[in-house]
Amino acid sequence: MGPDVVNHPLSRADGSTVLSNGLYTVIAGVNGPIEVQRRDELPEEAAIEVNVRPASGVGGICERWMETVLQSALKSIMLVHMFPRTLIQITMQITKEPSIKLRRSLYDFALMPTLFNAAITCLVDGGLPLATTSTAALAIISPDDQVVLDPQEKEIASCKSIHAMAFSANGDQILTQSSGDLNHEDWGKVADMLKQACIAAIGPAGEDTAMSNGVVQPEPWLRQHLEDEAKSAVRGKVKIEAQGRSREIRSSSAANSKDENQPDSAT
Amino acid sequence: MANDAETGPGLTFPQDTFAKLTPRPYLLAHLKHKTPVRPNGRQQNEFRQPTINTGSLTHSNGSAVVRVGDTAVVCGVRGEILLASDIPHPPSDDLEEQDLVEELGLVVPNLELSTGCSPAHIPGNPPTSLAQSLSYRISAVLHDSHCINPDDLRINYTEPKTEDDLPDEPPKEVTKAYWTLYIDILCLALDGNAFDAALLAVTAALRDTTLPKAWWDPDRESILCSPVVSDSRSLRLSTMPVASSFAVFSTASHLKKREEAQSWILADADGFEEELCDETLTVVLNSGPSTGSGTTSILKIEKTGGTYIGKDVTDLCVRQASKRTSDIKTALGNR
Amino acid sequence: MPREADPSNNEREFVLSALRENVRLDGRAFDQFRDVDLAFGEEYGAADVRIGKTRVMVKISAEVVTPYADRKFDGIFTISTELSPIASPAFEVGRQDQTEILLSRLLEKTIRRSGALDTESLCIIAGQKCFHIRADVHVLDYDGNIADASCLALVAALMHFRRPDVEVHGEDVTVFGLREREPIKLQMQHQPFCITTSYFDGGEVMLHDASLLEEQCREGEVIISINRFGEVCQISKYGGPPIDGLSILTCTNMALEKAKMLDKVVKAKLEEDEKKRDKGGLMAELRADNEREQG
Amino acid sequence: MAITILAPAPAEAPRRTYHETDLDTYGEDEDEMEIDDLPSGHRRSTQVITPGQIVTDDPQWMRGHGTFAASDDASSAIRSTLAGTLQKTNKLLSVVPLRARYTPEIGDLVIGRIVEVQSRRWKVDVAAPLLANLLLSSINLPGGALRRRTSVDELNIRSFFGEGELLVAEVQSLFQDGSASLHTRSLKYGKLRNGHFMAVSGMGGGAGVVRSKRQIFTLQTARGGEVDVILGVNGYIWIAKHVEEKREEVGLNRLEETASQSMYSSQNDEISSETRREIARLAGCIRVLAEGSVKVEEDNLRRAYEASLELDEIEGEVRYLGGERGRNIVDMVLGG
Amino acid sequence: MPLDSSTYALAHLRVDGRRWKELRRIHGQMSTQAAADGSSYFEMGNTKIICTVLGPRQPTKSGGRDQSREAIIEVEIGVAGFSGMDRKKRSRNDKRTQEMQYTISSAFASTVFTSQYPHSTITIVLHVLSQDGALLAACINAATLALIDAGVPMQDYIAACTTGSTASYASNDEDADPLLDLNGMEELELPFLTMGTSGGEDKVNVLVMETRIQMPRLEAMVSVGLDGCKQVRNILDGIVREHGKKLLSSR
Repeated sequence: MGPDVVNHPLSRADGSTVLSNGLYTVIAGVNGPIEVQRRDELPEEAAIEVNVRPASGVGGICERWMETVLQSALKSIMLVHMFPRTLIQITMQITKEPSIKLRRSLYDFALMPTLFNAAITCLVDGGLPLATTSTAALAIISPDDQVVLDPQEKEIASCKSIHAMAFSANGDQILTQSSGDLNHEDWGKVADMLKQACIAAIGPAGEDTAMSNGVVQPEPWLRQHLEDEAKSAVRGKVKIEAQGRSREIRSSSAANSKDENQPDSAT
Repeated sequence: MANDAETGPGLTFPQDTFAKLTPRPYLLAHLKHKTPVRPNGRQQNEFRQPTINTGSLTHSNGSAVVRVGDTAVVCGVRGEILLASDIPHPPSDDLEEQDLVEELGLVVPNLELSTGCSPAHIPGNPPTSLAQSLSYRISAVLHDSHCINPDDLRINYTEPKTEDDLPDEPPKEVTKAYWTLYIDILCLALDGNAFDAALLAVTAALRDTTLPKAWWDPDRESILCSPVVSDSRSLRLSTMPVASSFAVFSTASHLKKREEAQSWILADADGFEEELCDETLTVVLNSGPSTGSGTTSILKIEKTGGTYIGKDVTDLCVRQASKRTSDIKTALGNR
Repeated sequence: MPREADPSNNEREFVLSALRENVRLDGRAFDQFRDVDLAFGEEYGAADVRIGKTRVMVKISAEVVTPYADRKFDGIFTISTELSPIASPAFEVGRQDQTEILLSRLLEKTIRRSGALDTESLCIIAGQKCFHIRADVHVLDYDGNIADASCLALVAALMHFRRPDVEVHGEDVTVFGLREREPIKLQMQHQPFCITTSYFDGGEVMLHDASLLEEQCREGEVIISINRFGEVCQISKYGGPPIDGLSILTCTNMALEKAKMLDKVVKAKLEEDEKKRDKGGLMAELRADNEREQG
Repeated sequence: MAITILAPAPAEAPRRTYHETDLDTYGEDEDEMEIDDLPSGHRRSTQVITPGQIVTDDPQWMRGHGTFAASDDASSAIRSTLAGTLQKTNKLLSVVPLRARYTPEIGDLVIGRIVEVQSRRWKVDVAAPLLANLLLSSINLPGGALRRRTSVDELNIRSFFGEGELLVAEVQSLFQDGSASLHTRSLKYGKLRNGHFMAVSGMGGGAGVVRSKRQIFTLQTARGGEVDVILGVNGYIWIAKHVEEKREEVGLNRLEETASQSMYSSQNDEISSETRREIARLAGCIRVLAEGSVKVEEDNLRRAYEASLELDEIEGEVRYLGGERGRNIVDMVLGG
Repeated sequence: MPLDSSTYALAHLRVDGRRWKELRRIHGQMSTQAAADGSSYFEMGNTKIICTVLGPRQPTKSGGRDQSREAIIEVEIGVAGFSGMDRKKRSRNDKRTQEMQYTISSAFASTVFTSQYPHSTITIVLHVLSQDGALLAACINAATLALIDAGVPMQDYIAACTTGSTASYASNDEDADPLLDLNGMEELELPFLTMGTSGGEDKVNVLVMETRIQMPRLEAMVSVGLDGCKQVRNILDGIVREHGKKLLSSR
């Protein structure tokens, strides 16, 4: 069961998505490549700025931490060298939180995959080149040592340990955030399951699918979403805004080229 | 270094000129050598040995100075009293005992980098993202490891028996106040891997912390503290979290084929290496408070930034981290 | 950070000359709003307003805190507006710019100073405990007229919000969770709405709900906050070229019409939302919870 | 500036509020001024005109500086934008402000301070709305007045003028945005040494430095020998010890060194304490004139200087020229 | 301190003994600071303001992108700690102060001929020494005088004053009187607005109201305000003329 993704809900951001799963809803917007301030400028690549904004209150140290983690994770899969001395600015606004109060670190860990997926989808919507498609997923180990993928809020609240990981289409581990009371073997188990779930979300990955005997395969939600977007782009349904700013035009053509790259990165 | 002998005079630069001019190839040359050794002279998996000094600050309840290579961190713990009646939102009854510390905010770590510890952090500036993230990570480790026993922070009062009470009922004990521990961490010098050093300083300082004896005075309706040193009791840490960080130096690039990329894991990267490494892994292991006691479990595995560290590499690092943990515990225990 | 690109002289001239011939580029009448859409979130106190492409979300949250020492009988009500680059790349993170300050002052005057929310009702124990109601205004998309949109969203969210119920026994306060007891609506004394009138040619042309382009071309604006009873809560005409005193009174009359219109929109949407909640409301959810726990 | 403490004075009586019927006709009576009677040229009327006031609605006049035509008036009405006096130049009406910031005009002698050194030019503060430019090509280069500038000169640009240094120059031309381009291609101009800098803010109608026949003059002081005074049109003033031009013969090959030494030296000569005291006295006189809203020009300054000496003799020597003594000097200047 | 409105109904006299359309004593001086390009001191009753104008001048920091075709008007307001009833330090970044700064800056941007000074900045610095109502109005008037003193060309004076109404927002009584130029105590009690006009005509540059009031009251308040602004304008004009005459006479 994948999250709901709504494409391009905002008109001003170059790319935007609303991503909601059972726990959170996040609106993500990306602007870029845009002009960068002198002090943030990098001579050979684009600077990436990630802003995480909580639903209520102003951001504090946990938002800064999430921003730094996401920033370096995203940097490793974005083709930043294509836009030297520019800025790619990703802003994510949390609009809905779990209805029960979670402990701070559980809240943050549970949020991480949502933010990562929202960032990836909005980067695609914004037509920014990525080296690979990747997705993130959340899992917990329940008090009775069961691994639960995509847990409910109550399951999170009572979990023994919590794991947020992101994998690329070819199975590279991009992001790991695990916390709780756990041992080596359990962690390995969780990592395997999350890897499978992430790869499955990206879509038919070749040989690996055959190996997952008996395990219920999650639907390839990201692939479906990307295909839908690509189709609508090809049909010329990407709205060219009345203001006639050239950005939209560029982003739609970039979405087309994304579509062509898709098979490569998936194999 | 061996490289120097091979280049003829006239074309040579001193080593640190190479390191400044072309840092990446400089590090790569070291690691690709027949007997790879890092520019700082350490082996790939070698951590820097920490020097720990505790109790050096007299005005704090507990303190520690930790030096790991050229990274130096000082940490002071100060206890302040929080009256239960001042808590606007009292904890609900179904709250788990161990989460009380977090719910009431009884442990408040704050890490300061703007001390002139490195050129990247200008004194007097507001905390950078890095400083804020480190503060957050320290506080997350302290809360998630439940290393501080909330009972240590309670100031209880046994209500005198009244006539309404049943004679055989035990006297009612109420918590009148809590100790709040303000943990200030100053980074004096930064040469990579601030997190490991900071966490070590925090745990060392907490182990050193003693809180004065405090009691509720019903007549004055306030908390009194005993000035007598022998009355004070020290904080018993129930667990001991130790962090071990690794950095990955990689030649991988989106412009190159995947197969051609080479990567090295560098334990406890220094400032020079950190600049060149995008991918980092931190393993926090949680174990009993003293050497050899309790079982070791994994508290946190945090990795971001690249694609090299997968499951196998993580396994390897966890093994190195557990060795590191016992080293640290010995170092702490020996004093 | 890039600034908002100014329209070119020709673009500006085109807009202005069209207005002089009674034409707005999006085909609206001068006093016509773009489509106003209001949606409430699943939880209480989340309102999402869209006026054309402009989109503002407001989230209300409540917390028990100690009241200010000089206002013992009042609860605390704060409005936070932080503009982020998601709305427009011109908004920088962590820097207060002019738009933000003016917006926050405007909401402050319209809602807080006019006493729209009864803060005394937020007091639990005088001098010791009170509710802190916090409104976070998130501007998501910026295509002009964020003042009207933010105010509308804020009023709607406040009316939608329910705070947890409390019970006081002497000094002890029990705060009930949303599932334990039916939460309580905030006490609103009136519902003011911000209506911005943009003027051109020294007040010859007056527009409601200007788009971003029209805002960039306008000479100035008069922002009036008014409730449906015709009580003016605030007028702001910050500088700009002068207009007739009489025109300001005309603006006020026109604003009243619009405020009544927005008031209706909010009421209708609230009713709709309430119906929806009643059906699959909290009680049903609780029942389901019980069943699950028993089974 | 020294502080003068004034005795407290009772509050003024409330101003008579104008009767309502006056409201629409404010200043109408003054409007009746006879423009035709006003002599053309630099003589100005003594009536004060205030911003927004209609100067005339007679269509025969042309709008000059300090006036505008409001869009909602009759087409011929001319309104003032400044508080000042009317000046008529043939058919052109302009309003000269009572006081305003200096606006550069070609040919003005100004004193400036180097704010910024760029690769081929200096940015000079001349108290105008915008910084003035001084191009490397518009200064006298050492080694002959008519030498081509070379890249060596560009590299040594700070050896001519560095940041914060003062110079006297002439406005050579104006840019489109109103900023001035200066030159120092005359022996009169160049770097300033051996003296004291003062700024008299504002110029125009009333106080401050006015354009006059002589901006640079030498004053024979009572005790301190000759003192040079340079009154920059921009309100900046330089008072310095007079240095005799050294007209000694130098060999051709040494010309370069001599020129550069005297022209761009940053070293003060020896100045006796008497001279210093006289410079201070002159500075005090200028300050007094400025505070008393008397225009600062050669005649007034000479008179003020003499007045201060006279007062010293009558009332005893006072170093600080301000307060009562200052007012007396002003009275003597205006009276004499 | 609650305002005893019953006495007003009897004698039609306000707390300080004024009638409904009387201004307080207004006093102004020009060229008070020698160092500034223009300066003024302005009193409206017990509200006292010092204003200095610097410029037009090129911004000293070269970092700013000042390539605009018009002069920028910057306004800084410093409220002295001792100016109010209780010593409360208002910071420079206080949002109310910033809003006032913006209001003054944009009001003068439309009347000053900014296009005559490209790339430059005019800085208006206001120091509030004492506050007793009509703060914004007094600031605007002080700035007008200082700008005239600085010789900055402008279309007209901006003259400002406040008007209030004896009706509190709740009661809708028809015989509520409009009041001109409220003092600090009246401002706390009664609804009021600040208005700034230019030109002899009814041209409103600034209109700021922060208190709740019934719509029908507004009309009377606006018309009294327009009238009050005209009076203030005449007073300002008188100050300028007097100052001018003094200057010309000493020449």
